[in-house]
Amino acid sequence: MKRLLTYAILVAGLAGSAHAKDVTIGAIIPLSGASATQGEDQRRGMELALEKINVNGGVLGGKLSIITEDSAGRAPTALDAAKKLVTVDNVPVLIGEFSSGITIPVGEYIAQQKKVHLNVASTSIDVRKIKGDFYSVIGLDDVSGAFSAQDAIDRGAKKVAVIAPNNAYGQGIADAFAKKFKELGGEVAASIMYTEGQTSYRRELQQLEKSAPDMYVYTAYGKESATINREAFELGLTDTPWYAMYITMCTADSDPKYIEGQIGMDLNYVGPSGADYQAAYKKQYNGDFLSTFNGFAYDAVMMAAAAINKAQSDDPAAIAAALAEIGKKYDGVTGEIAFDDEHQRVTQPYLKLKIASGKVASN
Amino acid sequence: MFQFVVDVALRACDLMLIAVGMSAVYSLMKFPNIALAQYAAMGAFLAIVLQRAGLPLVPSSIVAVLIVGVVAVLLNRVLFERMLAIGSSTAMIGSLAVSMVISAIFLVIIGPSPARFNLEITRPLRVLGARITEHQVLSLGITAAAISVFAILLFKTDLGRCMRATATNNLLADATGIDTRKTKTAVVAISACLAALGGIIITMKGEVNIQTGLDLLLPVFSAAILGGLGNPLGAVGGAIVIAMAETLITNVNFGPILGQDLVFLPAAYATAGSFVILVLTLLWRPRGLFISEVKRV
Amino acid sequence: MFDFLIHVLIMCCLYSMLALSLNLQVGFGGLMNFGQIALFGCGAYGAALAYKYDLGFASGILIAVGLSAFVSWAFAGIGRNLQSDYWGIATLALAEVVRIIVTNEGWLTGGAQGISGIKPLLPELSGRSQQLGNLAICGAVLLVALLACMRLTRSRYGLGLKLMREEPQLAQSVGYDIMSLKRGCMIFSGFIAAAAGFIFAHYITFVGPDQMFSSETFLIWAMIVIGGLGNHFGAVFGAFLLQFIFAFIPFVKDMLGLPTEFVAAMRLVLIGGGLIGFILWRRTGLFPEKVGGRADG
Amino acid sequence: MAEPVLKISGVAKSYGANQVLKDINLEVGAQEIVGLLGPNGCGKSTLLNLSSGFARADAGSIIFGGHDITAWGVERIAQAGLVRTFQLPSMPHRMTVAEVLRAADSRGVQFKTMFAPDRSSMQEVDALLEGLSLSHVRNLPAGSLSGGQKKLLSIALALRTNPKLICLDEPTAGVHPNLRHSMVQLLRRVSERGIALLIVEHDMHFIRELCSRCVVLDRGEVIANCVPASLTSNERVVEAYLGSARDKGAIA
Repeated sequence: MKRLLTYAILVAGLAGSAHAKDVTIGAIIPLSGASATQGEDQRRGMELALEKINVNGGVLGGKLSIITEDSAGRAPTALDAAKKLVTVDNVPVLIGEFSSGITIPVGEYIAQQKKVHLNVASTSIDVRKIKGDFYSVIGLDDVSGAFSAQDAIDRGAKKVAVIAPNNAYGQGIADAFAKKFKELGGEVAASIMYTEGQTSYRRELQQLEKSAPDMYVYTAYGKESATINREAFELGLTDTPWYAMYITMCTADSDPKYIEGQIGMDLNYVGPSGADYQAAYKKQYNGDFLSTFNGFAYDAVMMAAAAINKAQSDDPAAIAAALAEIGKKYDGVTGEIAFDDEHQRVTQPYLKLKIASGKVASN
Repeated sequence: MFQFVVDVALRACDLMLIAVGMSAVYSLMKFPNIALAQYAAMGAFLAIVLQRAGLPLVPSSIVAVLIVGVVAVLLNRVLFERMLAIGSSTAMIGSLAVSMVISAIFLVIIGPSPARFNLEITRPLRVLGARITEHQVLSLGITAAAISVFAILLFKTDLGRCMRATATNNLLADATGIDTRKTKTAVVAISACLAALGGIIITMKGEVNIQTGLDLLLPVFSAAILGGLGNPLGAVGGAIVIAMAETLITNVNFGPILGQDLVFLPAAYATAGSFVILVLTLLWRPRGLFISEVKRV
Repeated sequence: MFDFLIHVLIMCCLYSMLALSLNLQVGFGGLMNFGQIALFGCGAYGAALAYKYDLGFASGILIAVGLSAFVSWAFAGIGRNLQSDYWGIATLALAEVVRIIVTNEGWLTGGAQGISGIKPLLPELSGRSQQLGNLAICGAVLLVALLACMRLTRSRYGLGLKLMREEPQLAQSVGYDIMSLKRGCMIFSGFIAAAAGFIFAHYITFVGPDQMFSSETFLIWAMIVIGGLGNHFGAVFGAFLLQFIFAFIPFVKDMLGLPTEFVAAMRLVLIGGGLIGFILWRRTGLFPEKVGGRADG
Repeated sequence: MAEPVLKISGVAKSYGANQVLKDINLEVGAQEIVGLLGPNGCGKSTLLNLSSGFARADAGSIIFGGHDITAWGVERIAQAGLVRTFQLPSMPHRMTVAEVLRAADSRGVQFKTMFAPDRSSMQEVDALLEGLSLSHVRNLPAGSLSGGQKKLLSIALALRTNPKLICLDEPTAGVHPNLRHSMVQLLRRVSERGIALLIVEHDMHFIRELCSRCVVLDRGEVIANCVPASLTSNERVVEAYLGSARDKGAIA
C-alpha cells in the first residue's frame, strides 16, 4: 500500500514539474533485478538533491529535472536506456549505473558521445579505463579496501577470513583489501566470493570457519547481509570479531541482535552538510539509509547543478570544464570530493564505526 | 561429523516439500509445473503479510498455505488444463510464463526488498557437537510431519488410492468410476500447499525475496527428477541426495592434495553440482533413481 | 531519435538471430531448448577471450564457433533418450552450469567483472557512421542467417527435422538417424546464436556473466511463440516487435509520468502474459507455420 | 530357394519373467510374400520389433541382406532396406501428405546435404499417390487422413526408402473393405518390383489371396510353416486358434 502511495505522490510530482522546459539530466539505475534496493536508494538521493536545487533557484534560472531509467541490472537494457537518454532526450549529463559491469560499457558509449558521465556507485578499478568526461564521485575499491585493511590491522587482526559478493564490486574490494592487508604483514586465511540471491550462506560461512581466523571481514548488500549475519550468529561465529566494509549497508536489513558488537568502516556522510542531509532523508523516507549509495547520487546531482550554473550553459563540454574546476575541492555530503588526473575521486573520508545497542556508532 | 548430517538435513528440508509437490503434481498432470517454485515464495509472502497484519505465525501460515492451494486450483482450471490439452511441453512453457507474471506481481506489490518473519531469535543449541537453532529443529519437525501426513494420505486413504490409480493409468481409472478430475484437483491443491509450506519453512530460517522462487527452481527439479518425477516419495530421497552432494562439494578441503592449508571449491559450485547431478541422472536413468526402468516399445 | 532508432534496430537484428536459431530448434526440430542463452554466451566470450588474450578477430570467430559447437553438441547429446520436457530442464540446468563456471573461473573469463574494452567492429569509423556500419553488418548477418535457415528447412534435411518433430518413431523407421538430426540442428542453430553473441560483444564492447541469465532465454521464447513457431519470418517479427515495445515502454512512462518500476514490471508482464495469451488464444502465433510450404510445387 | 533376404535364427525375447519368444527360426526369401499369423499375444509384434530394431533380442541372430543386424539401430536397419509399418500409424499433423512422402526418402540426408535443395522427384511422389488413389489428399495434413488412408500412406512411405523387405503390421485391420482390395493390388505390385513382404495379419482371406507361405506362432513358438491352403489341415494351428481364440473365428 505504502508503495502505491509513493507512486501516486511521484506521479503527481512529475506531472507538476512537466511543463518546465529547462535543463534535463539523465540517470540509469537498477530499479529491478538483483540490486534493486541500492537502485531505489540512489533514486532517493537524487530526488532529495533535485528538490533542494529547485527550491534554491534551480539552474540557469530555470528548473533542473532528471529522467530516470531502469537498467534492470542488465547491460543491454542499460545501454538501451543510455542511448535513449543521449540521442532522444539529449541530456548533457548522465548519472549511473550501479554495478561496474554495466557502468563500463555504458561509460564507454557516453564517452564516445562526448557527454558528461558521473559514476556514483561502481567502485571497480576497471572504471579507470573509461576515457572522456567520466567522473567518479565515489572512491574506488583501491581506496576503501586499503583503508579497511589498515583499520583491521589497527584493531589487532592478524589472520582474517574474507567474504564478499561474487560481482565486480566484491571481487574488486576483496582484492584491494587482501593486497593491502598482506603488505601490512597480515594473513588472509580464506577468501570466499558468495553468489548473490541465495536463501542460505551456511556453506560459505562454514568454509570460512575452518580457516580459524581471528577476525571475519565481510561486505554484502542489504539483502544478503541480513542472511549472512543471521547465519553467522546461528553458527556461533559471532564470538569472533566481525569487520564490515561499508557497515551501514552491511547491517541495514539485519536484526540488531545478530550484529551487536560488529566493527567496521563506512563513508563519512556526517560532515557539516552531511548531517542535514541525513536528517532530510530520514524525514522524507521515514527511515534510515537503505544503503550507502544515496549520498553519492545526491552529491552527483548537486555537483552537476553547480557545474551547469558555473558554466552558464547546458553544453556538455562547458559543463565538463566547470566540473573539473569544481572538482578540485568540493564539499559534499559524502565528504570532500576532489578528482585526480583521471577524474577519479582521490580522497574519501571514512569513519571507523561499531554497532552498539543495535545502532551504528562511532568507535 | 554430526554437523554434516545437520547441514544435509537442513538443506534437504529446504527442497523436500517443494520437490514432493512437484513430483506429485507431475504424476497426475504429466508436466513439470515451473510455477510450483513460485507458489513456495507466494506462501511465504502471504504468511509474512498476514503476520504483519497481526495474526500469530501459526494461523497466518495455515491461512497462507490454504490461499495458495486455492490459487493453484484456480490457475489449474483457468490455464493449465487448457494448455495441457495442447501438450505437456506447452503446459511447461505456460507454467514458466505464469511464474514470470507472478514475479511481476511480487515486484509491484511487495517490491524488491527481502521480507522476513517477525520471530524471536535464539542462540544455537549444541547437539553432539553440531550447532542447530530452535527454528531449524522446528522446520525439520514440520517437514517430517508434512511428509508423513502426505504418505499416509497417499497410501492409507481413498483419495490416495484414487491418486495412485489415476497416476498409473488415467483412462483405466476413469473407466473404473474414479472421478479423475476431482482427484487431479485435489493433487494440485495438495502439491501447492506442500510447496507453500516449504516456502514458509525456508523463510522461517531466513528470508524471502522475489528471486527466491526462481532460485529454488533448478535444485527442486534436480531433487524431483532424481527421485523420479511422478514418484512423490522418491523426491524425499532425491532431496537428501542433492543436499548431500551440495554439502560435500563445499565441505571437502582440497588443501592437503594441493599442498595448502585450505582450498575449497567456490560455494557457488554447490548449485552447479546439483545441476550436474540432474543432467547425469537424466543421462543414466532418465526416469530417476527410484523408478525401475520399463522400456516402451 | 535517429541514433536511438538505429540502436534499437541493431538490437532487433541481434535478437532476431537468437529467435531464428531457437525457432529452428523448437519450431522445426521440436527441441525444447531452455539453454539458448548459453549459445549466445559462447559467441560473446569467443570475442571477449580473443580480445583479452590478444589473439585477434579471426581467432575470436574460431573460439566462438568451437565453443558453440561443443555446447550444442553436449545439449544434443544429453537429449539421446529424453522426453522433451525433461530435456528442457536439462538444458536449463546446463546453461546455468556454464554461467556459474564463467562467473567463478575469473582467471580465464574475467569472472563477474567480465571483460571490457573489446574493440568495435568498425574501429576506423566513429559516431553515426559507425552506428550505421554496425547496423549494416547486423542486417547483413541476419539476412544471411535467414536465407540459410530458409534453405535448410526447404531441404530434405529440413523435412527430416519436421518429421522428427512430429513423429520421431516414424522418422526413425524410414531411416533417419534422430541423434544426427538433433546434433545437426543444434550445432547449426548454435552458430547463428553465437554469431549474435559475437557481434553483440563487439557492439557493446563488454561481456560479462550477467548477460547469460536464463531470463534472456525466456525472452527469446516469448519472441518465437508470439511470432509463430515454425515460421522464420514469425521469429524475426516477434523479435522486432518485443524489442520495439521494450525500447519504447520508457517513453510511455515519461509521457504518462509513471514510476520507473512500472517498466520493470511491464517487461515481465509482457513476456509472461504474451506467452500465456498466445498459447491460449492464438497458438500458431502471428505468422502461423506454412503447412506444405512453397517448395511443394 | 535362393539366399533368403531375412534369416532369423534361434531368436528369444523375454519381458521380465514373461518369455514372449523362444527359439524362433524364420526365413523370408527375396520377392517372397510371407504371412505371419497367430493368436493375440503370440509374439508376432515382438518379432517385428526385433527385426526392425525397435527392440533387442535376448538370444539368436537376425541376418538381413547378408548383414547381422541383431544389434543395429532402427535407422540403420531401415537404411539397409528393411522397413516396417505400424499397426496404428500416426502421421504428422503439420506436414502435408506430399511433404511426408518427400521426407520419407532419407538416403543421403546428412550434415553436408543440410542446405542442398530437395531433389526428390515430385513425379515419383505423384505417381505413388496416383497408384494409391490418394492424389486428392496430396496437400492435406497427413494427420487428417482416415485410418485406412494412413495405412496406405505408410506403405508408400516404406516404398520411398527403396527397401528390400517391408514388414507390415496388420495392414487391413480397421481398413474399409473397399480399400482392402486396393491394398491387395498395391502389395502385389510392390512384390512385382522385387520387394519381399512379411505381413502380420489376422484376415485369412487376405493372407490366402496374397501370401505364398505362412508362418504361425503360438505362445512364442513357430507351430507351422506351410502354404496358406494347408493351414486348416494343420492340427496344431487349429488347436491354437480354437483353443485360445475360438471367439475370433479367424480360421475360415
